[in-house]
Amino acid sequence: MEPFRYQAPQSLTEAIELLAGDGDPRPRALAGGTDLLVQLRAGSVSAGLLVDVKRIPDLTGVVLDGDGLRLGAAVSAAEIGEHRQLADSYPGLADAVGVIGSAQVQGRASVGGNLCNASPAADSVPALIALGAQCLIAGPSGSRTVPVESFVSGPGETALARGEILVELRLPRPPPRSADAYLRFTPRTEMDIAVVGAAVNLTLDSDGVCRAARVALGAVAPTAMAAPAAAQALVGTRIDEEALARAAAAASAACAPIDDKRGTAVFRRKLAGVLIRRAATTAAARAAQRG
Amino acid sequence: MSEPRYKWIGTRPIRPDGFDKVTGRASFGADLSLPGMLYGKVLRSPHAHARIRSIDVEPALATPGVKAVVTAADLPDLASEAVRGAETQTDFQDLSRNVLARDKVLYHGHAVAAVAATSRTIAERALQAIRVDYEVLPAVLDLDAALADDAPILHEDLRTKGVEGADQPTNLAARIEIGRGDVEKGFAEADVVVEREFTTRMVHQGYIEPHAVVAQSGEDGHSVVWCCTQGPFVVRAYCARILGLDPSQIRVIPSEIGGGFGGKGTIYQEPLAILLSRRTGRPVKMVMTREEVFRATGPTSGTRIRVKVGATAKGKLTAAAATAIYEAGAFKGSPILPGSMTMFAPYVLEHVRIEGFDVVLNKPKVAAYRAPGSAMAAFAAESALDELAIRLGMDPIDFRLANAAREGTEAPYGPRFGRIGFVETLEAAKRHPHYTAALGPDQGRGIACGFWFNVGLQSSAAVNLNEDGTAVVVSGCPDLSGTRITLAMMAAEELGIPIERVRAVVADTETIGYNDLSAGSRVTFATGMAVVEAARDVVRQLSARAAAIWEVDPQEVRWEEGRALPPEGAAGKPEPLGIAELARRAAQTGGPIVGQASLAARGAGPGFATHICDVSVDRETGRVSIERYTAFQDVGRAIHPGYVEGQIQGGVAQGIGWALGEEYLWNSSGAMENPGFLDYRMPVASDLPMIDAQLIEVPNPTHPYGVRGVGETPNVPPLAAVANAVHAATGRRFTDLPLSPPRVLEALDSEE
Amino acid sequence: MAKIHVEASVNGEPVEFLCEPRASLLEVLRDELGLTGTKEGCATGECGACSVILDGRLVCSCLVLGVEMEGRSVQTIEGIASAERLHPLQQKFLEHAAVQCGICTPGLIVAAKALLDHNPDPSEEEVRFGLAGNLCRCTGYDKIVRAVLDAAAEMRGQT
Amino acid sequence: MATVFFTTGLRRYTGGRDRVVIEARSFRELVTALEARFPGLREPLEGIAVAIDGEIVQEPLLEPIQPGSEVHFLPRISGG
Repeated sequence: MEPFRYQAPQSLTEAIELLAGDGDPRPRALAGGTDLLVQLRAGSVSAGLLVDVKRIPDLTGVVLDGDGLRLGAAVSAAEIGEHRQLADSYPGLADAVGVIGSAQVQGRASVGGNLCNASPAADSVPALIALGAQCLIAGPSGSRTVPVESFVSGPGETALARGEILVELRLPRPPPRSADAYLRFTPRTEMDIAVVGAAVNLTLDSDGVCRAARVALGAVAPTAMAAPAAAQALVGTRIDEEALARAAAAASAACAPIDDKRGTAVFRRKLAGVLIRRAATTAAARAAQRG
Repeated sequence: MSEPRYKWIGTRPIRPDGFDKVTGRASFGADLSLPGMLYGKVLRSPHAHARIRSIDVEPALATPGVKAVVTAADLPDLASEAVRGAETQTDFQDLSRNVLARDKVLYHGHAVAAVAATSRTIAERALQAIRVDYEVLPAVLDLDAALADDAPILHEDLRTKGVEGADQPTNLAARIEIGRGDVEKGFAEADVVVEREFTTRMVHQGYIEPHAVVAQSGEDGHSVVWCCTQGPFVVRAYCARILGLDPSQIRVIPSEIGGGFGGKGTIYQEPLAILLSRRTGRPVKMVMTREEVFRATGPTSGTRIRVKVGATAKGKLTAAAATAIYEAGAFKGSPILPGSMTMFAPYVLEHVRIEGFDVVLNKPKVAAYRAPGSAMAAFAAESALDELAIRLGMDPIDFRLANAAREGTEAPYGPRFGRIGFVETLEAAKRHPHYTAALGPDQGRGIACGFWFNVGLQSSAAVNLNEDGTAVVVSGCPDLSGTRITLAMMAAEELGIPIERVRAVVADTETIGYNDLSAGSRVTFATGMAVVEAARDVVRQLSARAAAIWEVDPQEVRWEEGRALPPEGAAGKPEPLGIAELARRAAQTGGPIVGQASLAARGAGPGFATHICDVSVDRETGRVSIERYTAFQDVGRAIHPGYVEGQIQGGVAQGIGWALGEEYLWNSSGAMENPGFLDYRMPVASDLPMIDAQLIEVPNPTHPYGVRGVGETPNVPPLAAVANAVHAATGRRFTDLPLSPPRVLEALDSEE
Repeated sequence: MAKIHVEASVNGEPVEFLCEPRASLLEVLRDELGLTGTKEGCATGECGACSVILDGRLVCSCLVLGVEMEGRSVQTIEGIASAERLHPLQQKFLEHAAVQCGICTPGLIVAAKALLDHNPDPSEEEVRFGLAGNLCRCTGYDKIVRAVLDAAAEMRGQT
Repeated sequence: MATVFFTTGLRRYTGGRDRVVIEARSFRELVTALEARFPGLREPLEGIAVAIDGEIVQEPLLEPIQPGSEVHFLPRISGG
């Protein structure tokens, strides 16, 4: 691993200065580091300066209130997993964050890091898309928010400009009788990178008919992707067998999977349908309990 | 026979050496640091097959902090010479060229040069400064490519051994054939014949500790090596040959070893550390990265095995034949021979013929993995026998019982079996509740059997009596799995003293007589024999000391419960003399009491096993989950049942990983794509149920406590047990491992 | 590359060390502080042999930088036993023969301690998922899971 | 007189015979006797292991052979 300098700013402005600083080669933000340090050691990524963001209050808070959830970008998956209220309101997000790596990885990995690493197979991104999350970005020219589906622009690429930093994720308050779910497929029961990821977020009316739905898929395209056709297949139905079959077919059709060391394209396309069906069933069951 | 009553044998005492392991004090290969120590790193080939035109090390030597750089030019150019008794057929010339490539690099990751520098980072930077001029050659990456007529040749001087008049350059290193009778005649007598082809992929032993060594050399030309190894005497002998030294110039002190399973029974960077330390006059430490362990240390062969088995309608096997092709990797020497010998060994066969091929290709040289070559052979044989039993309409255990090898049965490789317990494992499996337990939807049960010879080889041991009557057992076999406490228990039983008063230590190559490596499931068997003999030597000396005190004939003194008992009528009716008192008075009666024994152990009793595996298959995703696993193994007599069960549970877990998810994945240029624990998928704790190890004890008559080797048989049956269970759950016969979800789903989908 | 001075707490005792920013906490523990009980199996956070408890959180020390330790505290295997007695987990690992080669044992005991700190009464499945980040190649996990369940019962006062 | 069995590979040297009864009191004597009977057989027997009445001996040089013993040749196996 080639050498780099390290700074641990206490404030957002200090961090932005460091990241935007001219003349300093290739600054990178360090949150949990469970992806970044592995890539630096393997030489697949390079950095001249690591800016540790874990001591900046703006990135390490978890606020759950009437307006929804404000989740600091550097909050660890373990901390999220222990937040009872968050898991009740956003069970799908808790599912997704909870399967990122082992207990050891959970102790460090953050949702912000998962997003900024921008792996097509990232677990938290489909869940965030399904929940309609917004990303709060701060930079030299002030702050802005972007919807999460446009935060990741390609494998390893994000919408962050030089000097910008992902501060927090903002999730709307889930309307009554709505719930989300996230499922992924991995050959082993733990530790693997998702071969396919599927998130469903839906709202039922008092009669149990689905009034709104958002569906997202992971590891089946260069970035996690929304699957509106699959969502449409659920709206207006009682999430019955027929609706689930249509949603599954739409999800499979929406994929653009590849063959790689974790799975074949054919396998991924089929699994996308299977997982959407299962995630939708779980989301519907959870939403019904919220009646 | 009535079960002899033992005081310690069969109990589960805590191993005293365990305290250091649970507190982090135990010192493994990478834990040693010495003052003034340099760090060594190896430059590895980026090509799977290339000629080395030149290596320019000057730029590396010029790097500040670099103290030495070595290449094959710094090693003697050895002639070809077979290594006697190596774990898989090995040749010193090949061994040397695997330590450092000479003329050609033969796999991606092949060592080309080594540097020693004042820090790891300087050593790594120095590697990039070395200029190697490669002439890249086409890579040979599978068996078909290796055996094609126009195949690129790895070794111009290689000729096929075992083929009449073979005089052309080839990648076929050897052809072997074992068996007897006339298989065609046997198949003619069969009512049902099953013939199928099976393939398995290259897999790794997967020990969690990467190879590590520290070497220090003196002005007297003597080097001391600390390293994690299964065979300190092997490291000494191989390094001496590779470096052109006498074994006496090298002392090897084994550290704790973090797993080996046969993969740490040879050498890789140990000679380089010695050479670099001799060149610099300073200690040199070399620790492999996980990636290096995968790319450049012994996996076991990928295989293609065509099996044909026939039986009468009444379920009598009439013939068995197989053609087995094993990958040897970059240098000749796959475990095709032990694989072929064990394939049908559990069964009575008048007509059996196995033709085996050892094939070199541009992959790392294979090494032993538990029972070398046997798990793949059993996958093919036991799957075919499972299908045969089904087509005969017979219960798979009954079918095996009808053909099971017993005492006197001729093994396919020739000799008759002595007292063996295969039938007992089959009967125990049949009686066990697991065999008849209810199964849920999409679940299936499979059984498979397995065998390993177990070996004796050479061991030396000593039992030193301390002045307080406690004892120290000194042996020369690194403790992979609890063998120190096991040896101490046998010594305590012989001496008749509590286990707490016996400690066992592992010595090094200058503090104990010669010992072969810890492999072949031999430590408790062969070193155990030497320890028992050494303990009896102590008892003889103690009895003689008591006789001298009582002035009686030593023959008349009996030894029981740690005390010398005087003969009736001894003058003065003396009281028995306890070991503590005799030890205290040793100075007066002749001096320190040391028992010693060394032997070439014979009569290693083979270990047979029958495994039952339940799986569930998710038909929508192709995932196979292990629901229940029970393993029945003839262990002769379990000295410490806890560690015997541990060998079985560990071997089963490795077999399950091999069956379901582990495989070397290669890119088109011959580089491994998954050299890490993320995508080389070994089972994690949440992938497995409890593994029920049933110890079947059919004592081995040639060992004082009936011991049979137990460490290697456990990974032989699981591949077939899992595959047969998946067949039972899905109705599909899977002949290619691993049974990864994409592969299973594709098969299930093609069915509808 | 200039080294940075770091003040931290290891096993309850203050320590100081110098390290380059790129040095991992694992390298600092083993090479600077001589605590070689924490082991390296992969250096990529996939085997768990380097597990430590960082400010109450179970982490892989190979994926933490030494310089991140300023003002923080870490517990390693060397800090699990008290001066004269083994921790119940260490004792049960021995009693259940849950240790074979022992390279994974330090990481597993630290991970099990972190698990029981958060969940004193885990089911077998919770133990297995809690320890899924610690690879063991010798034991097949059976006796390790039994040892952790047994230690948990003893620590809850129900033996 | 001991009965000696030949593996498929060794039958090239024995004119296809798979066994022979021969007089020998030790393995060393046996090899000498076999070389006399089947010239050229000594070379492939170099470094070979043997099973005498089922008991495998890795380095048999001085190994005694009882009358009526069964002798099989097999490769030296160590293990992993």
